Amino acid sequence: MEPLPSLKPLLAVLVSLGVVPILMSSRSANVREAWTFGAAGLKFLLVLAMLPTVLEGRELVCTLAEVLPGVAFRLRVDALGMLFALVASSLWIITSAYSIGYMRGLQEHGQTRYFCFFALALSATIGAAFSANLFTLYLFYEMLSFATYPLVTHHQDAEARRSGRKYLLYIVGSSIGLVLPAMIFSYHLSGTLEFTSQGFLPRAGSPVLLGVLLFMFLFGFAKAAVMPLHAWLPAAMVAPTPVSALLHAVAVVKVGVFCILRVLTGVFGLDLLASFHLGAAVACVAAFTIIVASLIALTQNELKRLLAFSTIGQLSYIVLGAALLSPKALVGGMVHIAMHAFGKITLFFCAGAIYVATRKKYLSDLVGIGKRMPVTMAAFFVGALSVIGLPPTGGFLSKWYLVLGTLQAHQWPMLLVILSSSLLNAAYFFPIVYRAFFFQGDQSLSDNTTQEAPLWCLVPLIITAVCTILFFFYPFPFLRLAELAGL
Amino acid sequence: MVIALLVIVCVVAGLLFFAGGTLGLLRFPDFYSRLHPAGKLDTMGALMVLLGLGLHQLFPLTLDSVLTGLKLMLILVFIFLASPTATHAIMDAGFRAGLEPWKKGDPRR
Amino acid sequence: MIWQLDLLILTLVVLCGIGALMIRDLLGAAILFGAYSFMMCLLWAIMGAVDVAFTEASVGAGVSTVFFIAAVYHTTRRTKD
Amino acid sequence: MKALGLIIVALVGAILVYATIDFPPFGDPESPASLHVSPRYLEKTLEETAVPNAVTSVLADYRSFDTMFETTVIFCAGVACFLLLRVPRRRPPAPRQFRHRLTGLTFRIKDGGEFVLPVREFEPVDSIWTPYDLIIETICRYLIPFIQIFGLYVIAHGHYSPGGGFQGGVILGASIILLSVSHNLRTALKRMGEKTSALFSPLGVLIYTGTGVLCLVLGYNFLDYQALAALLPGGPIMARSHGIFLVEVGVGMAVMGTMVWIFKNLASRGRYDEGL
Amino acid sequence: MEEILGLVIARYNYWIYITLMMVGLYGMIAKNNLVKKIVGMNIFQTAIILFYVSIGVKKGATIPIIEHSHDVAHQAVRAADYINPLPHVLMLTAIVVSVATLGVALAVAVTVYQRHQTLEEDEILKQIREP
Amino acid sequence: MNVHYPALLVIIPLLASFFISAAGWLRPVWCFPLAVAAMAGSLLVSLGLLVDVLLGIPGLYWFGGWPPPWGIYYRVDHLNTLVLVIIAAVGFVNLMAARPTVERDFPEKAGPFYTLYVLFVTGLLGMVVTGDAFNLYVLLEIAAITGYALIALGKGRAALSSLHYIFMGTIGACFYLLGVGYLYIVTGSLNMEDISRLLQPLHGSNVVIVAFVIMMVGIWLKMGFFPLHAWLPNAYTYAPSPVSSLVAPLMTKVMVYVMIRMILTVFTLDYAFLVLKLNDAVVWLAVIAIVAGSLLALAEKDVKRMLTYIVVAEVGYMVGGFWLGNRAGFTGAVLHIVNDALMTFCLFLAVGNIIHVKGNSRLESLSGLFRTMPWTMGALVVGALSIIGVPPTCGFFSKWYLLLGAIQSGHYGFLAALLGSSLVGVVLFFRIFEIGYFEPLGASHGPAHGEGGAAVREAPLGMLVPLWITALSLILVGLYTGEIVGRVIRHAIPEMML
Amino acid sequence: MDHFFLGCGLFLGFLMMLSLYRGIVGPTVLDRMIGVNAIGTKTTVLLILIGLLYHRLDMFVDIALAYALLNFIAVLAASRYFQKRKGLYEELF
Amino acid sequence: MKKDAAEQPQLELPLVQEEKRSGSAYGATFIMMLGVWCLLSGKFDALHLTLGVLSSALVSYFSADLLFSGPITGRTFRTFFGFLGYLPWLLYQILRAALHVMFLTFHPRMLELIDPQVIRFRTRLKSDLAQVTFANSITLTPGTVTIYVDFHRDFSVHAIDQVSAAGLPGEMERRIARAFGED
Repeated sequence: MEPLPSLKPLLAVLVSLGVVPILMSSRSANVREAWTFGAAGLKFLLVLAMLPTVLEGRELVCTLAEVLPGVAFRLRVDALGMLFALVASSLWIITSAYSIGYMRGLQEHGQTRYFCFFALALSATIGAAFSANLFTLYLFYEMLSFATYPLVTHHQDAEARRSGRKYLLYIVGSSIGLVLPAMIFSYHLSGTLEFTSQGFLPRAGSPVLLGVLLFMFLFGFAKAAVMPLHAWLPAAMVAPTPVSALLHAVAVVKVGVFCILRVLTGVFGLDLLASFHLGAAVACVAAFTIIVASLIALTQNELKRLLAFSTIGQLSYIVLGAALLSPKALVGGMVHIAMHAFGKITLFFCAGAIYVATRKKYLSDLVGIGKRMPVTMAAFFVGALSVIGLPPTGGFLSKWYLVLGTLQAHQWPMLLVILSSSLLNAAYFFPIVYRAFFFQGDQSLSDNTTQEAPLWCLVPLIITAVCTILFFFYPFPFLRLAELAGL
Repeated sequence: MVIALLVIVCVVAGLLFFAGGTLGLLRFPDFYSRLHPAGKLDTMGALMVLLGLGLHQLFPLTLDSVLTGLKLMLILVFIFLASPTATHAIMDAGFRAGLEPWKKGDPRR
Repeated sequence: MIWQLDLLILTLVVLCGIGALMIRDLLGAAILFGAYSFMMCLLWAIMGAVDVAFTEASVGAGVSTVFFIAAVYHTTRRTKD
Repeated sequence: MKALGLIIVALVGAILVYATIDFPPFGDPESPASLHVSPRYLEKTLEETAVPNAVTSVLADYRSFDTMFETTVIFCAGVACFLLLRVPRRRPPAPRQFRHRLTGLTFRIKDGGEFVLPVREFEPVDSIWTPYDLIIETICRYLIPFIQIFGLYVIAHGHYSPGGGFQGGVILGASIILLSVSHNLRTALKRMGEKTSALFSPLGVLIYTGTGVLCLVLGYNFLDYQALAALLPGGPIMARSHGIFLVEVGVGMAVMGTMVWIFKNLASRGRYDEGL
Repeated sequence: MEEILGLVIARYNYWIYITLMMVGLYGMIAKNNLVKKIVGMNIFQTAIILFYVSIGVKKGATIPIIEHSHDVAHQAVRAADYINPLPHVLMLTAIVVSVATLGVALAVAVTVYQRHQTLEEDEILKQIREP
Repeated sequence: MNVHYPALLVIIPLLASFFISAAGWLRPVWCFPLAVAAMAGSLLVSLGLLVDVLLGIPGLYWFGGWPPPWGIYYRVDHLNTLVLVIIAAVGFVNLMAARPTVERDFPEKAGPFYTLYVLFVTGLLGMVVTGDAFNLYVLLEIAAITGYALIALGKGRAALSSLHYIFMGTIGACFYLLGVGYLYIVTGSLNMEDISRLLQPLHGSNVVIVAFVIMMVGIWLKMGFFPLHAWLPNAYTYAPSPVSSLVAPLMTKVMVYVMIRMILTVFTLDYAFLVLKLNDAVVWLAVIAIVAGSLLALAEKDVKRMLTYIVVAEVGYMVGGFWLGNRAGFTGAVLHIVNDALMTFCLFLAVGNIIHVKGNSRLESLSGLFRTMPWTMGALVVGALSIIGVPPTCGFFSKWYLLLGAIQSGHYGFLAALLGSSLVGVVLFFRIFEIGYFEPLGASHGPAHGEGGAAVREAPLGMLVPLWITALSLILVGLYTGEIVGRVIRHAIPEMML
Repeated sequence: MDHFFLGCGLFLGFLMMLSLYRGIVGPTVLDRMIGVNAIGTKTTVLLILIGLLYHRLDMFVDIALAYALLNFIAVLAASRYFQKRKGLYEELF
Repeated sequence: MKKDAAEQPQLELPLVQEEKRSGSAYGATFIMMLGVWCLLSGKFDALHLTLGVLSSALVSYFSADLLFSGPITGRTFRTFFGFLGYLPWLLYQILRAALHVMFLTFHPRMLELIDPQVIRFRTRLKSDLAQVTFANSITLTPGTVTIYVDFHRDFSVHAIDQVSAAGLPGEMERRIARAFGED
């Protein structure tokens, strides 16, 4: 169907960029946060406004400038992008609320800067979601990398400095060193970078070349944390928790996998991948990442690090979903973006709430905390369920499609991988919950009074937990979008 | 023909003076005494040569050639003004710089 | 062009140039540089470039050597090479 | 450094020698350089510009644009020396000294002091005062006017004989330099102050450029002296000749001013009190 | 052998210009004293002027000032009778440039001396390294 | 449009410089307004020329009314019109930014300073627009001599560096002149197009080969191409900041332009690429230049000095890009002339602001600058991102074309060098940002530090506004790359490059 | 006559070479000055000889004149150097 | 502390040599310059003569006081002609001097012949011009070079040998005194 020219995508991208100057100039914290909320709400509404059109199967296009011959700075809203944008923009509202609670609760410094870069990062995320071509995608990808650096190093201490270095080294190094040449090579081969449903790379390329290109993309988008380029993610957990939550459960890492999905579907196309058996190779890498990340997660003691490794594993599900090259698996992978986002953000919110309320971040300290923070831990449980992939949470749904996909693709080993990984997930999540509710911890947690985190922290995590469950029963928009995208 | 002869005589004499000046410049023992030939003989040589050349180019006798001859004489005048002054300046400089004059019996410098 | 004179003066020019660079005294170098520009002037005249010769004469004799000496006057004569 | 120098020199020399083998022989009248562009200059200079000196006509007419920038280069150098060396007069002036001409005694007047003795008996001197040299001073006094008239002559006769604005300007400048060298810098400054010389050089270049702009205003191309026929008598060809003259005057002024300016700055290290 | 000799002799001016240029270049690179380097620079520049002027030379021609301009104003002028004026014009410019460069270079050298009290490059560098 | 535009382009600043010089003695207050007027004038004229070129009107101008090859002529075409605009624009904006520093550091020499400033820009403009090989030399010397003086105005080691620059610059200019002489001796002409026509049958001659080599070496010396770069870092580092932000972005770029102009117009591509077959060697030289420039930059402890080494590396980009010999590489090189001028200009301006406030630009004195000088550092970030090559800043697009060129010609060494130097750029700049961002340990945490802790001590507004204009132009130029390439540079690509 | 002048010119050139010996070798700077000054005078004469050889003396005589006028500026400046550097003065306060 | 003392730079101080400029000096300079111009120019058309007049005026404006330090009087002319009368004798002396030095130069045992010495004497010549003429004449004539003339009219002369030294101040001074009317 004919794409629909529209300015809405651009507005959706720019709305958070536009508030940055206002944020910077406002002196009062309340005004600043009001603006943040306003922008977040507006953005969400803009995305929602585009949803019906996309659900009809039409696309919205906004071309800004033709920067290179055959390469325009162009935004296009299709189903996959819509799915991702929906997740990201809705979570921004919630995270903003949570950030207020977290930042005020901890009396963090540099809050203005924090909100500015947060807004910037969101712009980049939505932009990446709506990118119509590889160039635009790369632009927003890089923008996101640099916008999140101040967030990751927000504490401005030696550890933050170290992690910041690692973060940049991995992210920027891989994107400049691998993606950029790969992109230019693709351009060289085909003269365009526009995503198409069957991929734009010429059919007749040599398999070796295509393979190299594919792996350059796969590892180049290091935000997806495919092993061995995953080390930045645990390191980046030094950031304030809302940052970890949104960026490392939603924006940054999801942009990574989103990019990989885009590359697999829009640049190479599933047929091309299938014809050279490249999908299987990617799937192997993903499977390796899934298993190893889960195993490492088992050994972690710090809650956020555990979540980080869990994220690494979960992200590879999505990659795997695409790499299996079957429609069902693809749908599963795409839906998993949304489902994992809600589930994982709940978990991070919980970790943050615990830290705000008790300043504890090690698992060993959390024994018995369920008595003190029952709501939080309940939400944690829901999140954990979703990540493991058990009903009645959204995570089940996506995993279900993945499993179906493996069956459809006759990839028995991958089925095994998914199942065993689910077991491992359960193995590291359940003990936490179990010990939190049914064990007695040290003195500070044992005085049976309920003492939750501030309301600004609590409400968001409840919302996300509820959403997680809700999506099990009502997954329509995501599922529909994923199916549209998978066609 | 007479004029040509005269010219040749003048010029050769001038060159001789020049040669003497140069030789003196090389032979004399010290800076002060070297100035004597350099200052005097070169001036004299220039005088003779220029006279000779002026005489030579005066023919054919036209306004231009006369003027050119006069210009040559002007050069001569300037040389006569400038050359002793320069000699004096150099010698003065030597004295101010504290250079000891060569005395009889000293080694050459 | 008068090739005999030309050759002779060319030799002198090279000698002057090398001399100006070799002398271990900046004032001496400046003075020899003046001689160098005399030679150059002659050379231009021999090759028929009267305007260039005139320029070289006025510049070499009137200006550039004086500049050198002024600069040396305000700095130092000492040089190691 | 020496070895490196030798290597580089040998390398460059080898390259140049390699090229020289293919040169047309020295002095060959049939060489391309003598056949392509230059014959027109020689053959047409009288017809087109009424200037027998081909060098002048090429310099100031055919390639006058080059020459304009050449003059600008000189101007640049003047400004550059000034910029680098001139010491701004913010410090209090050095103690003034006076020397009794007959006895050779020198008085130093401290800051704020006033000199009350009759001035003619005394001469102002500097910290590096040198004895009065009668011979040099007198001879140079007589020489300088001649040098100046000669310089002006050279500027004016660039059309017919070698010379022109640049050479004349240098000679004029040299006359002032000679005054400074033979007397002292103060005398030269009194005759041609810092401001004068500093204004002379832009003024000279301005005359040059202004001539060009005048042509432009009159509806011709920049520096197309034909345009001056509207203002000067003698038709377009003589207008070229006059245009060349105007330009040469500009060059002369600029060069004279700049040479003096550079010398003053160099000779006194920008202090303008006393120098070489 | 004779050919080579002929080659050498026919271009003797060019060989000298190369020699001079090498002398100047060597002076600029290898000399330690800044004023010496400036001398080298000037020699280098004059070498190029020599080269250009040599281009202009024509055997059997006279200086590029047209003769008898007043008497026979429109007599045809034969270009072969006069030396090529174009290189002279260019070299006038080059001389001017070299004087300008000389002035600036000397001014800078004086400034260097004022700051470091020496003109020897190695000593200055030593001063800079060990303040 | 006005037929006199090509002439006015240089005449306006030239005339103005004389008036500035005079005003310095008579009415010092007028110096700055006059300089601004001059720069604005030539900026407007250059924009007019750009419009002319876009409309397809040839910008030809015969000086003195003499037709080439007898007279000198100026020529504005697709290749140089952009460079003209950039030079004029950088000159104009930098002049604005220079005022506070000039008035503070050498108020009594403002007149000569502005004179030389304007003359420098005049020289560069003339070099770009001229069609005569010798005229180019004269203008080169104008730009050089003013540059020497302006650089020597700096403190400390500046004088010595300037003297070295004088030596190297003179050698470079003389080599160029010698090359012109060699061409003249075989063709008898000085007009670029005329020479090119006459050179066609002479391609086998030793003289032409040597002329080419000597000319290239001379130009490379002037632009600081790697083994010949030794003068560049010191000269640019110790110059006063308004000077380095003028000279560093423009001089090297203009010399790259001159190289391209010489090869395209005088020697023709056939000669450079097919007869001499130097292209591989030169590209490898460029690779070395890029690698060496980047590595040397890594070793530096002073931001300004680091930037100068980046300039060295960037020169490698442009030279290499051109010598790749294909359309993409050529486009990249020409585009990079524009972009790199803007980028380095932005960075040098930012560093100039830092020096204006802090007194030096050593790494350790940068600490906490994001807090005290947020605007300056913000612009520095934009410039840095552009150097690194992050879209949508303009640096990305030229790098894109360069990389594309490298891929198309199969020159993977160049590709690797480009990518590597981008990565080194990341390291370099994030080192700076870290220092500016992470304050000295011990003072980092705690509520006392809350909102707006240390006082903001920014550079004067007169310096910030030009800086941000430049920073924004980086992004703007980036977004309009398509237009620039499509409407201007594409027409400059010679037919042979396919 | 031309041959004679040419011979004279060559002889003068030879003499210049000898003077240059003093200029290059001459133990003190002042010796060099003498040598160079001697060369200067000879140059003036040689210029006129060249003019005669070209049969265009009227053109060359200007150069020679300029030379005669300007030649001694350099010598004067150099000697000035010594006058100034060794300048003595008495002072009375 | 006087205000103008701080403001006025050293350069503005009056010079001792400052002379009153007189109209006749200007006129004389102008005529002299015009003469020289005509000699140099050799072109007598209107344009060049106009230029000549302008240039001469310029030079006389600029440096008339250099050439003539006072007004032109009959004495100026007398001095001029006296000087002309002195010239032939001087030329003769110069020739003698040249021959003498030539003799020394070419003498194989030159070192034995010469005996450099510095002699000092005070002259009775009063005017600057006369002293300068005397000094330059000394320089040009046999074996003697003026080293220094100081303010007290003390001459230091370097003589190359005894013979030369003996002749000073001698006849030359007398002739110059006569020429300049200072008897």
